Amino acid sequence: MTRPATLLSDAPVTSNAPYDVERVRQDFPILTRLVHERKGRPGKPLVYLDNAASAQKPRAVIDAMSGLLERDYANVHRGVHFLSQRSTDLYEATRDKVAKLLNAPSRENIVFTRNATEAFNLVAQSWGRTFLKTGDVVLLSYMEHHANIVPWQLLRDQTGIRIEVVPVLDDGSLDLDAYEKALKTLAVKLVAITHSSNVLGTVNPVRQMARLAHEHGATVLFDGSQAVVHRPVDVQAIDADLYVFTAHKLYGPTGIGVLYGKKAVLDAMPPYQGGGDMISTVTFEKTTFREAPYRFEAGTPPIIEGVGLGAAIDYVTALGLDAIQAHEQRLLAYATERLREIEGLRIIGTAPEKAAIISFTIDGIHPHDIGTFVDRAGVAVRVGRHCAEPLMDRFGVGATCRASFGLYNTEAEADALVEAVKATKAFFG
Amino acid sequence: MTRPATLLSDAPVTSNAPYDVERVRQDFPILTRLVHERKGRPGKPLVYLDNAASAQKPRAVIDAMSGLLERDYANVHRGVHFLSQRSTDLYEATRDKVAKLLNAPSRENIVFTRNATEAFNLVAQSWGRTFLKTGDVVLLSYMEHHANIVPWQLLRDQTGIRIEVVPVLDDGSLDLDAYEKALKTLAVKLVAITHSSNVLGTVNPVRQMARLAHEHGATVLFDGSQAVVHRPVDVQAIDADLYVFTAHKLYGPTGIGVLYGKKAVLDAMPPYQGGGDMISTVTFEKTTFREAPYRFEAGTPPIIEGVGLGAAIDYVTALGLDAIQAHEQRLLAYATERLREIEGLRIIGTAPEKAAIISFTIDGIHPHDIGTFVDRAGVAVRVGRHCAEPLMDRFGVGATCRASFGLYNTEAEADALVEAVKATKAFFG
Amino acid sequence: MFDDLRDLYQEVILDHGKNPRNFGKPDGFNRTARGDNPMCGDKITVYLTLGSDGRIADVRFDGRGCAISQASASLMTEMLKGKEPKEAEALFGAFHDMCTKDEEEWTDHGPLDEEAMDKLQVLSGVREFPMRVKCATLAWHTMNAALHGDPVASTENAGF
Amino acid sequence: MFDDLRDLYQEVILDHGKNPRNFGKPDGFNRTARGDNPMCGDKITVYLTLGSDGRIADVRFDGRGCAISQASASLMTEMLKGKEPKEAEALFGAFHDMCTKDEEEWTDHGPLDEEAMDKLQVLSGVREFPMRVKCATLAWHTMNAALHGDPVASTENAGF
Ligand SMILES: Cc1ncc(COP(=O)(O)O)c(C=O)c1O
Ligand SMILES: Cc1ncc(COP(=O)(O)O)c(C=O)c1O
Repeated sequence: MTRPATLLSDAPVTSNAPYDVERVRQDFPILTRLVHERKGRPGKPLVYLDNAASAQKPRAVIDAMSGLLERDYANVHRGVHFLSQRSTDLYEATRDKVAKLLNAPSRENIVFTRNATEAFNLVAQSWGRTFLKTGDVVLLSYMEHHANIVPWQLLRDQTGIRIEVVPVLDDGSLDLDAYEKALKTLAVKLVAITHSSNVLGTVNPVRQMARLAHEHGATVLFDGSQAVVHRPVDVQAIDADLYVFTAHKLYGPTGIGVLYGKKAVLDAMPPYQGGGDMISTVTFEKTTFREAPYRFEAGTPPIIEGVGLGAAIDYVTALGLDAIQAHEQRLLAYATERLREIEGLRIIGTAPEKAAIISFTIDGIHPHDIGTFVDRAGVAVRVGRHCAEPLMDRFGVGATCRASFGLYNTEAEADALVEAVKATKAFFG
Repeated sequence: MTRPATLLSDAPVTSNAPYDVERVRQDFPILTRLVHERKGRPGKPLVYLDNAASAQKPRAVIDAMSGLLERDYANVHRGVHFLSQRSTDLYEATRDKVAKLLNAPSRENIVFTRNATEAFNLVAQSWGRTFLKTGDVVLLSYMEHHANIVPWQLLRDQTGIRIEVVPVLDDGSLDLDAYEKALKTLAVKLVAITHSSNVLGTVNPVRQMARLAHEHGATVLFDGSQAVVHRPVDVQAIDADLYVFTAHKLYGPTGIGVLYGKKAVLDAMPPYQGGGDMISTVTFEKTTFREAPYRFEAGTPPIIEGVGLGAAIDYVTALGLDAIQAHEQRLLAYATERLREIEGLRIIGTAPEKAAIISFTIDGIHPHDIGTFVDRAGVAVRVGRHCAEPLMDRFGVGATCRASFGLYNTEAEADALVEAVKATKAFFG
Repeated sequence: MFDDLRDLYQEVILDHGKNPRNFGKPDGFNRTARGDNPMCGDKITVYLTLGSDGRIADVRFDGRGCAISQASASLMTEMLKGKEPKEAEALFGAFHDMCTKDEEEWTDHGPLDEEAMDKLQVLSGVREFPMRVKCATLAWHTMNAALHGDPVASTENAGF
Repeated sequence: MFDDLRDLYQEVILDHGKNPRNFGKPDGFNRTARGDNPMCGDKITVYLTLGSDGRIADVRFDGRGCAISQASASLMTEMLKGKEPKEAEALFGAFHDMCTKDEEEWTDHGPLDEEAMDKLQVLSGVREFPMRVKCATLAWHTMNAALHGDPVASTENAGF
């Protein structure tokens, strides 16, 4: 394992070396900034704990994008000139990197989308309209993000599919008995469930879930948006038919997401959007389409974003997703313990296997007020429904406060959160 | 008018000052690079004439994107913390800038998409599925880009609409008589035609076309991808119902496009994609959606791209689109005259009103070979079908060579193109 | 640590936030609307009783929200009783200006209940917290929707 | 100006490009396919006559394309006559390697017509021009499609 080029020392660091979070932090320019500076008052150091909403970007990603624009940019594909070739090579290299990250069999399994949300819409409209008919069941869970709910509702309104929902247990685990029962008793054609919850942190046993689904003839789609960022993921080991993630949570840019599909699944899907680059030949009478994955990528692709995502993948793989996971799990344990000191604080989501995400509420203080207070102390957390309103309803809360940790967070930052929450409590008395 | 901040002198420059292309060029880092460098051989200065495919980015755009990531980045909307507010303000400011650029009545008329292609697909699926029924006519033209053809073909396969096509005259002008006749004799519900052709350069009389279409009760959608980059555009003066463009051709980033719609038109359109940010409330039974434009923007938006587009708009408006247009028209006239020196060279597209785009073929030399040769001389042109295959068929060519000029191109670069083409001709004898 | 938050969270607000007045669904009412702030998950319902003289005879609310939105709703209910609908609207307009604009940009909403305006001053601190403006105005949007016979109000659609 | 293009555009290529051999649709043939390179707009059709002995009795082509693709098609027609289908395929495999890989990475395609391979060397210059590889291989992809009974070949789908 080699460290990213932007790390300061030239000495090679092996994955056995202890995880040096202070050195990692130096790769992220934004982490040195102060927030809420005003005249006559110094700012507060930024404590960024909103990683589940979007992660900050390392210098390597910022530079890859600027560098492309300063030296190598042109529209990709179909250009014979020098810059077009450079740009195409740089952009398409990311398809290989994504394939490697997910251990996909080939670059041809990787479709680039706008974000995770578009990937779900693509699957719902292309795969769903082709393979689902009235009464067929799409099996979701109560911990889904709206991105994996609303596209199926739109499809339901169009074609009369049925949506069924797997419950969540009190600790935030998926109710696996109910999952298995649903597969046995309902006409489930598609399981569309998250690998890891953006609110509870829960990591679902996707391998087992895929096996069960396949035994019952269902296709499986996993939402990896909160999984690929925290741990190594192997789509072949999981045996996912379709797998989705979004680059901006993986320390990459906005504007690009990924849909992985097994070749047979992608090959059977008709195009989603039409336009340039996804066609073979066009006449007004008849148009023929290219093969997957290109068939699903209409128009000028996210070139700059693709290059940025490539740099992000290089960065996290150089650090090692195992090492990142270990670091974040330590943080999760520490922060959980410390938050438990606070009386009246309730953690929502305590499943045995969790990503470093902690949602909580405090008796008598609304999450929104907590958010405003801790923000003044420099601590960025997210408050609200986290695009998971059914889950809020399930736990009988209108909203939660969510602290989510990334590869650059520290125990001192967890402390800062805890102190800020304590001070907020004191304020409200 | 003030010049962009990156221009070197502090002296304010008024729009009456002559257009100083050499100073403008200094704003574009890539323009100083050499291409095809090899050991023992110096590179050639880049002559970038592929602007219609995608334009290069000024320092101001690159810096706006890096700056956001170095200082102000977080996910937008719904966050109470400092960075989320900063990021939201910076991103949403671009909606105002786009509204101003197009002279739209309000920021609420501006929908952000992935690119122009997605905007067409959005209109086809949302507006088209709602308002078009079997047999209704969508009127296109022979000079459309695939982005404004294939979405309608996909819709045709789904709903049985009819596609009719306005011919193009030999000089590359739209056949306006045929256009008017089509409106009179066919059940045209939607006119979807380009403002300016990416192959011919032709600028269509969109104001007159909109008036005629409205007289016959048709809605009009114009493709402004090649128009906004070359001239001031006023969607209210044109009276466009829907108007589309793509940021990366306007010196902005990839990953973001724009759909302008009249309020009444957008308000009547159902959501396109489902997900976070476009909903009001979600339960598994029923979901309610936000108002336009937010209803059409599902999931994490192109935040970095929005900020980049904002900087690009600031840049071109500081230079002045009038001034840019005047500069490019001079270049167009000069380059056209010089290319006409070359025997056997045929310019395809000689309409009276043209943007600075010149497509040509040369007797006996395939455009692809020309492309490879001029590229070795450092000149980047596009060769091929330019995502406009029906137009190629119309003019009986398999492909063309296309030189397209931008705000930073010079007469010397037009000369370099001409010399390279002449040398290519000499090589093939 | 939180010095400049004291402008936003004044004692009055904390008090109304904790002990909202006129809270709970009344037995009788003749106008109602539900207000929704998806940003923070707040949901409130406003119940209005318009008297036969056309004036607001009673206002109550329920639902949950942050301290700001609860206090704003509570304060609102206290000051609307006995007002004509157009007086309530004028007050909403003036309050909205107070929460979003500098004083020189406030527009003329006609004659106002100056005492009410003075009380509402405690909420003017939100002007420094753009993300909290909707919390302060949710109840008012909802009241306004009820007056106009709209069943639902959402602050989400009022700008970004 | 164009010194290093002389490797790509050798005399043989310019000659075959300008005067393609075996050009034009024959009166009789029993296999055909259309090949399409959307990248540059090239479209060619290959017409094969398989003899009763299973060997390729005749190959012709028409359509338009750049100098490289026309020359490649022309050269191909010259060397396939009399070959068994599997010899033609082996030659295609070896030629494809030549256009895309360094010599040490070429795979074994079985016994080859060495004389044909020598002639095809003139096209090996495309290895330095990745965007032109498809021009050089289009005719071969199309011939292969015809042999296998596919009506259409597109180089576009063979990688990006
Ligand atoms: C006229 C025209 N319309 C639409 C498009 C599509 O733009 P994009 O590929 O960014 O969606 C282009 C450019 O490719 C164009 O030139
Ligand atoms: C679990 C999960 N799925 C999907 C998404 C949607 O991602 P995006 O907004 O980038 O489409 C998110 C993040 O918002 C998420 O946390």
